[in-house]
Amino acid sequence: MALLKVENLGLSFAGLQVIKELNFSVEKGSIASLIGPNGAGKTSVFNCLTGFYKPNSGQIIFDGKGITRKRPYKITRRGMARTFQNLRLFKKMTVLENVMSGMHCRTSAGAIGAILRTGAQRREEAEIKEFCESCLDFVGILDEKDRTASNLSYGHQRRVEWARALATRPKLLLLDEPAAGLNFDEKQQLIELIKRIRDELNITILLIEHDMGLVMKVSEMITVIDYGQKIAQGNAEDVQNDPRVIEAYLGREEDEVA
Amino acid sequence: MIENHLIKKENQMRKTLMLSAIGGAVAGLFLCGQVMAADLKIGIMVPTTGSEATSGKDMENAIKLAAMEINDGGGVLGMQIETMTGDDACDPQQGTAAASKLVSADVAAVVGGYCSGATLPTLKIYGDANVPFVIAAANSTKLIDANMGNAYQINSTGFDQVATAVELFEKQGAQKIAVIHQGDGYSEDLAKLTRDKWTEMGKEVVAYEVVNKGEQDHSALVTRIKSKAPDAVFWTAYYADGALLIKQLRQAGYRNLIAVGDGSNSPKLLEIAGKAAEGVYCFSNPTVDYLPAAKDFHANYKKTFNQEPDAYAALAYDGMKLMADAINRAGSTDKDAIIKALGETTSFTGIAGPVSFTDKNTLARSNFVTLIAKDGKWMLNE
Amino acid sequence: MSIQDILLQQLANGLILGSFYALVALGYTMVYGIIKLLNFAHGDLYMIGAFIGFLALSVLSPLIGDSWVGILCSMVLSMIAVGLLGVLIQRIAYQPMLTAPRLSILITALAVSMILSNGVMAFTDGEYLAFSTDLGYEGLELGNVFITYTQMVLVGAAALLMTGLYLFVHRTMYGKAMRAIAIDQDACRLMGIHVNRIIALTFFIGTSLAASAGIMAGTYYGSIHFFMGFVIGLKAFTAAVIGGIGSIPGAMLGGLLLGLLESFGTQIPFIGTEWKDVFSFGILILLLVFKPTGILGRTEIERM
Amino acid sequence: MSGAILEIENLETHYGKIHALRGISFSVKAGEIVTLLGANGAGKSTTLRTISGLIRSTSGAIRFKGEDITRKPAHDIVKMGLIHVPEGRKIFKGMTILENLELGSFTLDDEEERRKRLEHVFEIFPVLEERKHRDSAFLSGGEQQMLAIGRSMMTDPTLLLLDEPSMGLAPFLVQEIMKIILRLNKEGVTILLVEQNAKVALKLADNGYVLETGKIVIEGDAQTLREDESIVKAYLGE
Amino acid sequence: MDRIDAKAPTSAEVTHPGGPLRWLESQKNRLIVLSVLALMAMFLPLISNNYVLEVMTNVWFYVMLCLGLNIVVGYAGLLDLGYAAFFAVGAYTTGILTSHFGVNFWLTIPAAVFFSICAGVIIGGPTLRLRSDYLAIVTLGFGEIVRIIARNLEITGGASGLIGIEKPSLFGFEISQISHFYYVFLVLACLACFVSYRLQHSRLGRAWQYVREDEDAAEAMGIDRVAIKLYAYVIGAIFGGVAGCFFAAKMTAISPETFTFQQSVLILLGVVLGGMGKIPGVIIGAFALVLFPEVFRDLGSSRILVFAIVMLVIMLYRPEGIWPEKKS
Repeated sequence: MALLKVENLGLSFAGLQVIKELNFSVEKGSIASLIGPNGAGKTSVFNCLTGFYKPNSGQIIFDGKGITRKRPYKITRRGMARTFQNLRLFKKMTVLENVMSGMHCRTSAGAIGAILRTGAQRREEAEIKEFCESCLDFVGILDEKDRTASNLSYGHQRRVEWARALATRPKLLLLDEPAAGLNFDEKQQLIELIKRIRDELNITILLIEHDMGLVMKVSEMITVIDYGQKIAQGNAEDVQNDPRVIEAYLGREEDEVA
Repeated sequence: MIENHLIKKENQMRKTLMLSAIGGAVAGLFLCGQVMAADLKIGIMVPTTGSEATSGKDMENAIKLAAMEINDGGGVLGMQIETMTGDDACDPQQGTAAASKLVSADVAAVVGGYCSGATLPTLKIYGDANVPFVIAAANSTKLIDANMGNAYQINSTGFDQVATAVELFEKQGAQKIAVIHQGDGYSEDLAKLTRDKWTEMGKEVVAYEVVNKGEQDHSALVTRIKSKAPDAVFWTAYYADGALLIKQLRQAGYRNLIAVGDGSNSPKLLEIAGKAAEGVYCFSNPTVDYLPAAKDFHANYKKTFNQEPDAYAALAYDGMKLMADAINRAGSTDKDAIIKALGETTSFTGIAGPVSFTDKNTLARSNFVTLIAKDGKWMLNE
Repeated sequence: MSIQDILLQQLANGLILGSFYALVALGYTMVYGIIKLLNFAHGDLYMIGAFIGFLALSVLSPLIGDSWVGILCSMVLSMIAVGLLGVLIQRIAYQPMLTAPRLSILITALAVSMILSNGVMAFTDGEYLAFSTDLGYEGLELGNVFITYTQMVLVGAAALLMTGLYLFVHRTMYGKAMRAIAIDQDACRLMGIHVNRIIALTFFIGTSLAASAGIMAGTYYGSIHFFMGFVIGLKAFTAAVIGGIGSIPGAMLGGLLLGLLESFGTQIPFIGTEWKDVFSFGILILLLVFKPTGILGRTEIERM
Repeated sequence: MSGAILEIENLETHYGKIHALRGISFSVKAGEIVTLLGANGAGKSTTLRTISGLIRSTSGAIRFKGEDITRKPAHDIVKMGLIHVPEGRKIFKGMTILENLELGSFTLDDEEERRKRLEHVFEIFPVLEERKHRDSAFLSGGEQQMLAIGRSMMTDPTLLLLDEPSMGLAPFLVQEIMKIILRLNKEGVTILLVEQNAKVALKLADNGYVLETGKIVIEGDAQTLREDESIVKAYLGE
Repeated sequence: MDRIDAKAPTSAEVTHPGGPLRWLESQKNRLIVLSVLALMAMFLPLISNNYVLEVMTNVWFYVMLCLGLNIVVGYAGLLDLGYAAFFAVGAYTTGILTSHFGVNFWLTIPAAVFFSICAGVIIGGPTLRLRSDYLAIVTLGFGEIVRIIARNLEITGGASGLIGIEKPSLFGFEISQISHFYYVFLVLACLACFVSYRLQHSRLGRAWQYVREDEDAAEAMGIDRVAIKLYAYVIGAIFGGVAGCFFAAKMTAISPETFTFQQSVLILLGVVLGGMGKIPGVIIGAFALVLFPEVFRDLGSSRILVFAIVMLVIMLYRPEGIWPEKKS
């Protein structure tokens, strides 16, 4: 069953067509990837999915319901969480507070509860804390929970973003270039983590990546786009041998530069 | 870790320093409130800062001059007067602070009151403390209702001014008039009273307008007024904006009567408006320029402060003199006695004329006069 | 006066008032466009311009008289002096704040505004000063619409200055660099543009335009005061936002529009002088709600 | 290192808390095309931005034409003939094409010279001349790239730093751009090219360096790199 | 965010001995200092004259206003240049209801809260999507609109405003002396601190901070930024409204002149000077706001000038405000 279905998606900015008639779907419980060279429109696709851009045409169906052009927070509440390509942490806040932001949409205490510090409110706070700590534990940085986010290493900051996304209790997790800026060891850990999220937490994953090696290792279904259009789809092997993909990544072999 | 620790300690120190600074400031306040004991302390409440500072300082000078003269003449009941100024900045909040400051300093009486808005909330404070208060300039009719019995207004009230104004308009044969105020308590009060009185007389107020303080361009308003063709235009607010309005009215070709209220009684109006001001009428409380009795005061003031006295100098001066007179008559600095003596005033004649009070503690006889601008000077309109 | 005449006269009034607003709004918009700062002190620089013009005129008038020549000379002097003051303020107060939180720099601008107005207040004892010039009331009567020669000269001067600015910004290298900095500072550095120098130039021009408006207002209305910059600063700010802050033609348009709104607002039944400010602020708010970038403002595409 | 027009020694740069460059050394000889390769976030753009003075390095030295420019402000470096065409083109959208090009010659006072250079740019990019009075925002990606390169040529560069000129361009346009780069090189401009499109870049270049997390991991002449299996692997996986 | 709140020192600080201020670092000793300060505040009316009380009452009043604006500016990061409008709404609600309709003072408070919420929603609803600079002008315009409405309407007493507002009484005891009001405003200020503190350290408080730091990331985490901003606006409005009620009762006379743009700026200064978002900082800001001009009254008309220069210097050297940042 497809958890996410994108049909005929189109997006243009100031006359520039960024995404053209894009179709793809993500099966429930799978790890899927969206790849393509720089500037191919991958992040724009993510921004359409999560509501930050309003697509000009097409439909996005998530968990059986249309979410096209819905506000981002509503989409998150429906169960789609994302990370950002350039880290978007709340830099001056602690790691735990960062992760707690994810729980916001799953909790309800308001101003009155906060002022009176009612029993329900205190219980909820405790629950939030406990769950967020478990998220931090899951990504392996529980020890850092009281540090200010901006003081963490780059790799750990990425993990905070992950934990934060997990705290929204998503059905589908969108990862925007999770391997960017990571070294070899960190990439290996990343692959592991992605698999654990799917296997242990039952969360479907769609990632955008540049690093083909990583993508090939984790994904079950790969969609390749270039110039906002789908150019190939399939498993790692299919995609790797697709001449159009090779061309997009390495440049055309046969062309001679004068 | 050590670095963190040091930073924290530094923070700690800063915070402690800051707390001490606040403590110091509060302590400073205490010192401010305590003033050295004097023989007879009289409070002056006027705006010495803010937009009305010029007039306020002028009044302060006049009161101080009166006090100096009294002291030179042997003082009051053998005591020397020491003045203490509370700045109301023409702002209600600052006014209450100023009044509390004076009351806390245990003044025997207060003279002053320029802006009606700022004076209004202080009446309660002086009333609670039972401090005799001679209001020299502020004259909004609202002051009458808020008066707790201890305050006396020696400036004629809005009612008196309106009577003077209406009399002039009638005499000049006006049927349709335009009234313009500036959106503050004083000028709106005057404008409303004029409007009500004029319509009561069965005549027409064709325009009742407001000018926002600080705006310079009144051309739109001028066009509107001109289109209503009034026989007279009455500006009830202050001179600075009034001058601009007069200039622009004349520039746009309005040729009928223009009159301004006592807030506009200033040579500055003539200076700014230039020849446009020729023939403009002004209703005025007594000012030194044409008061025969004020000659000495005028000379003294100029000598002492090296400047010309402004519109309210004479009344402020009278206010101080009246207060001294009342204390002399009361024979003591007992507040009730002074208040009683003030109320019984009949024989006091200041440079602005004789003073006695109605049962509402306002001046019994209007001292409003009509001035006219001639050759760049205010003259008595005969 | 017939309704038609009244409306025509109000149109003229609105355009005259609007050209003052536009002149001051230009400085707001230029500074905002280039460093994204709402320079609250701009209205006060208008006021300082009037005061320096006053000083210059009182010094110059014995030499060259206080008619048009004298006014023109003191206007130029005042524009240069205030322009330099603007650059000084930018260097001392704004330059170090460019990396600070946005709110802090706004507060800094408020502080500068208070320093300027209260400084002049302390200096002049809060007095209104009267310009000695009297430019007369002669004018042209076009039907029932009356416009004085002075008004015509002032509007002409404002138009001239605005045209000059437009040509400067579009025809000279420095003007082009100014616009380019507003778009992308890094790219400008890579073109060999000394960004800080151009920013200083922008401040110079923006504030000297305000100063020119200040001295024109001083001679036209006849009096100056330490507080005179507040209301016009507020209005010019509004005008700049209506036109689309950051856009130079927008500021001109916004200024004229606000002038017209106010003068017609005065005339419209149930609005009148009492409600005209509510009317223009109300329109401002509505405009922003439905077109948040102002009339000529550009929408920016944000990148994730 | 005689003949080197640009020398980088042990360059380290921090981007906030991120240690973006961890000691990079390389050099570019006059007349060469040198390419920097690497994945996203490897530090290629940071290297260029540090060289052109947009960001300050933490340590290390940059020498251009033998002069130390490590602490020189960007606008002074431009005057020496070192021009950086940034990633994403950074053309001045909202201004016309002509204005964009004119700004490229901001440092020039000579009107005559400016006209000559303009003619030269229009000769290489006729498409720009056709539309010179149009708003540059409405150009297509390829045309924007041409404008960016054209703008840099208005400065009469000795050394051109090009950051991903092929990004987001259709293949035929990539070829077009590469031809232009070669042509500039033949006209005597030394080129330091950052590319993601490794094949294309290595075809053009004389020498190449591969960056990974702020360090140079592979270096060599383009021929060798082209045949290096590990490069292909790095880009396409196993 | 500042955890080192005067009210609740965290345990983190307790563990660092040494230094000349060593004893201040223990929670117990800091509590002692605080208690002494609290006692001083409580017994001030017994040892001081009316002037000091008047000024200190004003301090507590501004503490409440500044804390209210701090929720909007400091917590949610929205620039509001028309905060005096909310303060006006409260003051006029009390003024009109007590003087025209004879409503008991205490009953006007819920009414004021209601109208403040309405005002907050009316202005915040459509405008909170705007960029922050535009929000500044919109709030400024709103502030002016409220002032002009108050000036023009008959029911608000026009330009002269309302006089003779009834003094409140509590269980038959009339609150009329300045010392009474001192305690009323002290309690209000403490309440404002308490509510601010509780809000700051709650789910809502965190949400404000998320939105302030990065709107997009917050939205991606499922936070409805418009609703969250509106929440801040409305709560800030309630603070202002309630402060306005008591202001009206204390002054017994209110007029539009109190609710000008300058008043809004003054309150904003209090928030920023001390350090926005930090409760102790805001309190210090309010102190500075009221005490500085009083203490330097002798400077006469140039004291505002000096105040402004001090403000500029503080901004240049400590753009985050006087109160130190938390370091971690």
